[in-house]
Amino acid sequence: MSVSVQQADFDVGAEIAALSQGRLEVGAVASFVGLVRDVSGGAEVAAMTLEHYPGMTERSLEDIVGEARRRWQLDGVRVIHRYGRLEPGDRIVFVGVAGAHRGEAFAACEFVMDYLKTRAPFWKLEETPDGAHWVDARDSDDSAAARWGTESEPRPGD
Amino acid sequence: MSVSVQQADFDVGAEIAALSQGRLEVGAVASFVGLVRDVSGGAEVAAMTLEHYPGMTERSLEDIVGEARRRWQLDGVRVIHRYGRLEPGDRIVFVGVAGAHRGEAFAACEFVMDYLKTRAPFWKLEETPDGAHWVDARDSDDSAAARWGTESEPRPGD
Amino acid sequence: MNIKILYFASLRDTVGRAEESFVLPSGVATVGDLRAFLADRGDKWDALAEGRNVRAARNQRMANPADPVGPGDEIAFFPPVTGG
Amino acid sequence: MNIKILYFASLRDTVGRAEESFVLPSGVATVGDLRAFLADRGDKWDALAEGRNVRAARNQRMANPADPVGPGDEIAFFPPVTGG
Repeated sequence: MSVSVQQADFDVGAEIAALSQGRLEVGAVASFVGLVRDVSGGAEVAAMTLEHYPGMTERSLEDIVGEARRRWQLDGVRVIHRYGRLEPGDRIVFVGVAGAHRGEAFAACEFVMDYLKTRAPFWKLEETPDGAHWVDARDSDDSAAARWGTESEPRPGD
Repeated sequence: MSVSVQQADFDVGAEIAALSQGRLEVGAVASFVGLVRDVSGGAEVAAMTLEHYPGMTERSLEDIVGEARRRWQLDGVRVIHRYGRLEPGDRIVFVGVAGAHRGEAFAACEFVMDYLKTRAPFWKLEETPDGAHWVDARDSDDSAAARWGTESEPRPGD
Repeated sequence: MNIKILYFASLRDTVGRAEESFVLPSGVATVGDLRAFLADRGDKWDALAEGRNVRAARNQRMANPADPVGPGDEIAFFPPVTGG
Repeated sequence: MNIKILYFASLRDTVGRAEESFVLPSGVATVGDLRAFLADRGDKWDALAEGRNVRAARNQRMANPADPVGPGDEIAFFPPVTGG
């Protein structure tokens, strides 16, 4: 199973090891861990709640992984995204990519993260000293995804 | 200590966790694990021995890390490179980079790997069914390092 | 001609509901039509008006305004995503 | 005017030694001079001849042919690196 959407934390070392376990053709595993920061847009963050769209989340992550596997020759891809209440320092997301060579593994890992940021239906509600508020999408995420040269997320009515 | 050159294996999960431990400003950890493959240039590999230049190895890895920290705003960098006899599936190298945002972490992690491949004094002796032979440097590694826009490794007499 | 409509995150908070069962009126043939129809409810539903930064999905895939809406569909509206 | 010279990997195997203590002859002022002097030993030392793919380090940093060599230096010759 290459995609998991879950409340529970995950074991980064075990996930990275699993990507090459018993696959002696793998020479490179690139990975990424995203964490809750204690600041966001200058404000102090006490905690956040990640909401998602069950069903669509899994589907969109699987689409992203499928697109990466079409673009690069890969031996394995693993995506884990948490939802629910998380505190600063908590892990949010893991993306790991295994391949023969490092160039493909790095490119595919960054590609999956850029797309996940713009296409996977997650929303962050941050708790700050001023109260809880929904995080606005960052333009830099759209432009990071756009540099991969496919259409950006469609916007009805825009 | 950000650089280790050692015979012993390492704990990838612990190294990645250490990069953000107690640092709530870290939002992104990009990492890379390089492994011994069972094929190299079409030939089957039973094992390899990594030779290095003690003293210069540590110094060159520290130079690479220092250069990455000058180029990007990073919260932590960790490099571990093994030497000695290794078999297919064994880990060779780990590079982990922590930062506030993923773009910097990915770029710095790939930068360190590209430079390590062309500037750190390691040499691979592969054992194949035809006997042991030293691995030739790959041109693609030089070009991967060159795209970062600094001089390539100097070549006396070339 | 029943469909299910879902709302997420800040948009759900604004319109005050997470989902509704909806009978497609005649003249509502696309995702864009549906969005305009809902915005016409007025008041808090103005959050769906043209120009507001709202995304849509049809049957759990990102949708364009021109995408058709048919019986049994699950249509979702939400703000731009902020995962990872 | 003693220096230490180190050889690594395939180059060490070819020249048959890992290191040597070396008294700098007059006229050998740079890394390039030293390499040419060693290549002139002939036979297996041809592995250091101009045109061969050999890298050098002076005091544990990558060196260019024009870099000076002085007393107490540690000079290393080796093939292109293949780590990672």
